[in-house]
Amino acid sequence: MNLMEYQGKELFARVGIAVPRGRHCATAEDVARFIAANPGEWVVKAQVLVGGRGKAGGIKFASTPEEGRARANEILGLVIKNRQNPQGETVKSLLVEERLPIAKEAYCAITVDRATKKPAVMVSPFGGMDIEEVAEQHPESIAKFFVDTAIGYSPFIGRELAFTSKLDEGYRKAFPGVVAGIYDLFFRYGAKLVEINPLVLTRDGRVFASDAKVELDDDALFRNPEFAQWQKSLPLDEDETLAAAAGLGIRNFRRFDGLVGTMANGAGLAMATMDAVDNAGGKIANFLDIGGGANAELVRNCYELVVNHTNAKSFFINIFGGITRGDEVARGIVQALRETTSRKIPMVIRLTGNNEAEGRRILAQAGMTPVETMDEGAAAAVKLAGAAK
Amino acid sequence: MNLMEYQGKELFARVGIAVPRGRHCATAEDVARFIAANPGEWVVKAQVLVGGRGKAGGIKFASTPEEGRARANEILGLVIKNRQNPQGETVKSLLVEERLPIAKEAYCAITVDRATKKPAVMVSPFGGMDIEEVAEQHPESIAKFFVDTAIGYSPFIGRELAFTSKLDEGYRKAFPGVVAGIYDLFFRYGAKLVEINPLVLTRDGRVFASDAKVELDDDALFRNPEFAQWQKSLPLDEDETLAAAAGLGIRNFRRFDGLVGTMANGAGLAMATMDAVDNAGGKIANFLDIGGGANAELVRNCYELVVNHTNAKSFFINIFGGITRGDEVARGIVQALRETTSRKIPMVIRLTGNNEAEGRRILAQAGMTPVETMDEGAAAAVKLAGAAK
Amino acid sequence: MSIFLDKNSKVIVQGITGAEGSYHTGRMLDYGTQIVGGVTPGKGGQTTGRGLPVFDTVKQAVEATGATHTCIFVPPPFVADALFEAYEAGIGMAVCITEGVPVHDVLRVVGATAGMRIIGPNCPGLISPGKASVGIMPGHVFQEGSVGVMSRSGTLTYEVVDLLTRAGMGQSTCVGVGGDPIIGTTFVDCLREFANDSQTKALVLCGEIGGSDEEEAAAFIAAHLAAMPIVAFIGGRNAPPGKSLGHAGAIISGAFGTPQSKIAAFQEAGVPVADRPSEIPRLLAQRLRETGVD
Amino acid sequence: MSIFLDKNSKVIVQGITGAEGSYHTGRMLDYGTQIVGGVTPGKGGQTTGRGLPVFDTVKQAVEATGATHTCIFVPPPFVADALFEAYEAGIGMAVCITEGVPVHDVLRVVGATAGMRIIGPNCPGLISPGKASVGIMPGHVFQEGSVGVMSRSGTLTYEVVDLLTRAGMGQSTCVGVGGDPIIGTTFVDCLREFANDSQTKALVLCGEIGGSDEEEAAAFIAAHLAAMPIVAFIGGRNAPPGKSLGHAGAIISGAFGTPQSKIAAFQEAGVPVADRPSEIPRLLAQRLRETGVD
Repeated sequence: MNLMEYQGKELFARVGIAVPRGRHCATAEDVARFIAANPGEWVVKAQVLVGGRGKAGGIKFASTPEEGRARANEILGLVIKNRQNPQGETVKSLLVEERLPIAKEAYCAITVDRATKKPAVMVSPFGGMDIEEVAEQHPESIAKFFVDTAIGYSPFIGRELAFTSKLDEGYRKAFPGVVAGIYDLFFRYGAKLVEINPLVLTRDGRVFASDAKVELDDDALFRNPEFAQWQKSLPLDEDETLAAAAGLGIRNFRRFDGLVGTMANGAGLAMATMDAVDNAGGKIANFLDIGGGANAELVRNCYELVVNHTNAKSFFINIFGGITRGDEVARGIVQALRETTSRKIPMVIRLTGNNEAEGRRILAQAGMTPVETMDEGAAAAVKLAGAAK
Repeated sequence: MNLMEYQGKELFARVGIAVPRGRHCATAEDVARFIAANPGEWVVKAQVLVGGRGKAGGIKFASTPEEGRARANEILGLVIKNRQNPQGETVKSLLVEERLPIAKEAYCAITVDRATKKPAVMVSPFGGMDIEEVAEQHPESIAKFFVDTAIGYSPFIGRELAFTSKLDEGYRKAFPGVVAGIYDLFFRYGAKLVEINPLVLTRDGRVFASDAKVELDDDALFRNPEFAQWQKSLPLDEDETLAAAAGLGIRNFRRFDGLVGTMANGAGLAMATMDAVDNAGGKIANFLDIGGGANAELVRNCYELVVNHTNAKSFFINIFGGITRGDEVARGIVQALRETTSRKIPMVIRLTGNNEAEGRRILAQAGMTPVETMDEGAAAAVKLAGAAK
Repeated sequence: MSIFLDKNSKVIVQGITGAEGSYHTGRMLDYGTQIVGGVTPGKGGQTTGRGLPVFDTVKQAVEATGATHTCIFVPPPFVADALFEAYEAGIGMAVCITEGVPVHDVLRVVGATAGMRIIGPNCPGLISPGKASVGIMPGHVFQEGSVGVMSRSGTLTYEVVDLLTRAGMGQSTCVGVGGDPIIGTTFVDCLREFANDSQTKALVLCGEIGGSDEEEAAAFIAAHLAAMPIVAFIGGRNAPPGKSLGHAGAIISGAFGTPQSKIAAFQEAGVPVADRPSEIPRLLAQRLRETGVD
Repeated sequence: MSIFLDKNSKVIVQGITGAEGSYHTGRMLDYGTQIVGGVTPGKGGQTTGRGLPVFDTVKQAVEATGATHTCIFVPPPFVADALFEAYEAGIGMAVCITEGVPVHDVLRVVGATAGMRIIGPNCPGLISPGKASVGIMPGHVFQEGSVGVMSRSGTLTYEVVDLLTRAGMGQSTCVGVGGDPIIGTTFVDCLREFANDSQTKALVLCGEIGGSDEEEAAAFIAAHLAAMPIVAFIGGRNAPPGKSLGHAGAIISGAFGTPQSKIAAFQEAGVPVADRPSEIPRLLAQRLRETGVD
């Protein structure tokens, strides 16, 4: 789960990372009222998950309640898009925040590193810009530390990162506390990424997290029931909403513009199934990973999801039983076809692995014959969709 | 720092260990008022650090405000003694606590184990009695687990201890949480010992810490400034009070009934110095470890402490310079003799090790000649005290 | 031989009385695996439907059975505890099937259990065909032989193995390393073991987009396994790009993770990359002929 | 040889610019120790009065000097951090002089720094006479020779060594293990090293009341060092009993800790126990004659 800036900053405050004074506002009136009560220089920031809001006009300054109202009205309702999210995201709320007298901007983040199997902390004195650009242009400026979890965070880590990355001296006193904070947040709230970009050093020597990017581990949300409320308030795109409604993980379903519907168990097999349709000269209508241990009801939901919400003209179901049992899937398919009131499209079923025999018996009883291989199934589905490239 | 039961239980509550409902009361009137407002069956318990209060009449039952007042008046002002504290401790406050319907009593503790260099958790189904007796009579009943601090507490530890010690099944659900709590307390507040004896299982299946023994690490108190207040409220015996006033650790000074005053740097040397006086046929007036890195002012305070507050007729000062520099000690001795208005007693000084030459020069200038060896010094001091056995 | 698992491995199942645990215990037994018991706290002393003893703690199970391996089916919140318990009881190999384990739990466990090998979590397990299976792999598609297989995906592994078996290429050991961000045993860890295994003459590696495991495996192969016939496959070349807020992950791993980067790394290491699973047997046969192993 | 420390040991000082650190660095240099630099964060690039380079981090110090040992003089709240930093920088031996370190910090450090030897905390350090000294021991009382010395007390060590030196019995290495409840290196850890040291022909062990280090050392000697001439001393036989609330400590260590228990354990292991420090040289000479080492 990705958090909005204002949510990330709430967590920052809890772990002792200084954030600018501010208020989360849902309306332009809230913004005006807040500025009226707190005279000063303010920044009005669009609260969206999509990146690049600054260039898209989602960040503006205001010194008076009137300016605040005007800027808020300009930003609220904006649709902010980027390459990763071409549909875009509508701005529904704002963060009004103290405008900082910036002296320096740095970068600081923690994430997981698969290779070392450790949390990795990264620091660069080049903040306020895209870290991928920094990595290209100033690779030597990025200091990394892979934390031994048996030790945990210890202040020398912050010192070493500050010295190695040649962070401005003004940061040095506060910096170990900032790294302590993101490490604490990372474990306490189960984050997969915590990124502060920029970490601002003000002209009067204070250090603030001026932005907050936090990705929480969905698998760890059960430990913090308070996040359920946040989760509900976060924008899901259409595919994610459909996936959730069907009982799938929000990343288990995505639509494309082809005509061959697909469903497989396991992300690897689902991706290979897409590749197989592509290899057979077809175009997929969707990616759908039904996951492990799927039961008949979920299979039926997935059938309806593909049939009712994609352009699919044929449906290739590719199941290799492991923890997902072949008989359960077969039962789900038969039940789906029997119970559904949705349109019916031609199906190609490939079913093998654990409980394959029982699964095939159930399909045979219902008058369906599965194919033998994935390539064969993909070719048949492409043909049935009448959708050769 | 040893905590009173009510203080230990406050920490228990913070780490999620269930404790009986209750109130800490300073007067019999408080007790009566509390019981009047909370009708029921209550236990009135003396709050002292010394063990064995039950046998000494420090724990009584009360069902009415009048009984509460009467029992409180009986207990307040009692002097409770044991072998370790023959002076005894006067009861100054009480804990009034819900009387539990006890089904079973168990024992549970955590401490540090020098041999494995790990925290050690101990559990026995024999609770409410002296654990040393249990160790003698039912050694097989005591289960121990040495915790890998790189892992920390994990619930299997509680399960394993419960199964190994054959704890009553009624404890099993709550027990891993109790061990989690004492482990958390141990690290969070820097305890050297946390002991729950008894851990009560009530007839209706609840589990409570019915007593609390907590020893905090004095070296870790700086991390929890709130404890400074508690520390002030704890009873110090006379020796501890004198030591603290002189600027020594409260365990660095203790009086005995002999006539040879002693002072040395380092606990090991101070103990060896006592042994040397004993070997020379004398009896020591005190134990005094001046610690490492002692400065001239502390030396003077220690001189006055021994001269004014013990029966010493001679004074053996035994310094082997390491982190304590010989010249500093010599300066302190000379200054003490010059400035003090206290009585003067014959001194034997042994000064060697780091900065020995400079130290001897300072003593020589002041007309003092140090002895060469510890045995020699002890013999001279015993002779000067005129106190051969 | 085979790696990680053989006929002599004594296996316990943590969570043996749960639905998944009990079902797959039966399948493992059917495959011939030496399952010696299971653990479910509070059910110690019971016997499973298949006649296996149930213990309250892993320690008791190890003391009673001499277990060397554990297979973990407990729900996600209890996985870290189960792994720590196995570690403290002296288990040498833990296969963790459970999906949905918090990544921080895995970080903590991996960082504090040096000496115990962990496969997974979120993996199908481990099989040394003809000897033993620990996990949930469908045994009947496997056949004993000399090809080592490692894969990040469960079902894709079965797909690939099925093709190998149909092509007459049996397997020494197949390892499903797992799909989570942090796993106990990576491709490189597997390669180190396969390199020293006398039974393994060739390797198939099924990677995926994302992360840098494949690039690191390619570098290891170039340095230490240049003579071994190896074929790779990269799943997800048509997968949608993930939505992510920050880019720290890509920077940490040196901007790896694209299919292009992975394919290039393998080709540089002399490892042919199959376009689709069904090409793997043919490419491997070709490499075996080229290197004279076959 | 000698144990833990010799002429080739390259030593840095953490906290080198503090009062204690700078004073004792001078004394260590005077003794001939190869001090190669020091660490004080924020003072990197400076040079000490004795011409040593100061670094901001231990990592920089190790990279620049090849340091193998560190001597820690930082104040108690910063000791755990200093030890972790030394460990991560690849230091193999850390001598921690600081007194008053929270026992939990030591537990955490010892539990997570396998492979780095820690002496102390709250110890006088380590000296291999004629070669090098790390810590605060008064060098002039030591003399090179073949007696290994280990002690829980600082000043008592000097006392005992002074007596040995006066009796013509030089020392191979003297280790002040430290007086805290948890220490990095116990008597048994020292005995393991002394057992394999060619220079060490005899041992003196200065124990104290409390804990069970002496009992464990006696058991180790009985099992592995029966042929070595060894003399023990137990300090504090006339010490007052400690006030303690609970008794868990005594139970954990099996109710050890009394002087009687320690003396009995040594006598059972064939180790004579001196009544007073001044007896040690005579008893050791006797054991050397008896065992034919001398």
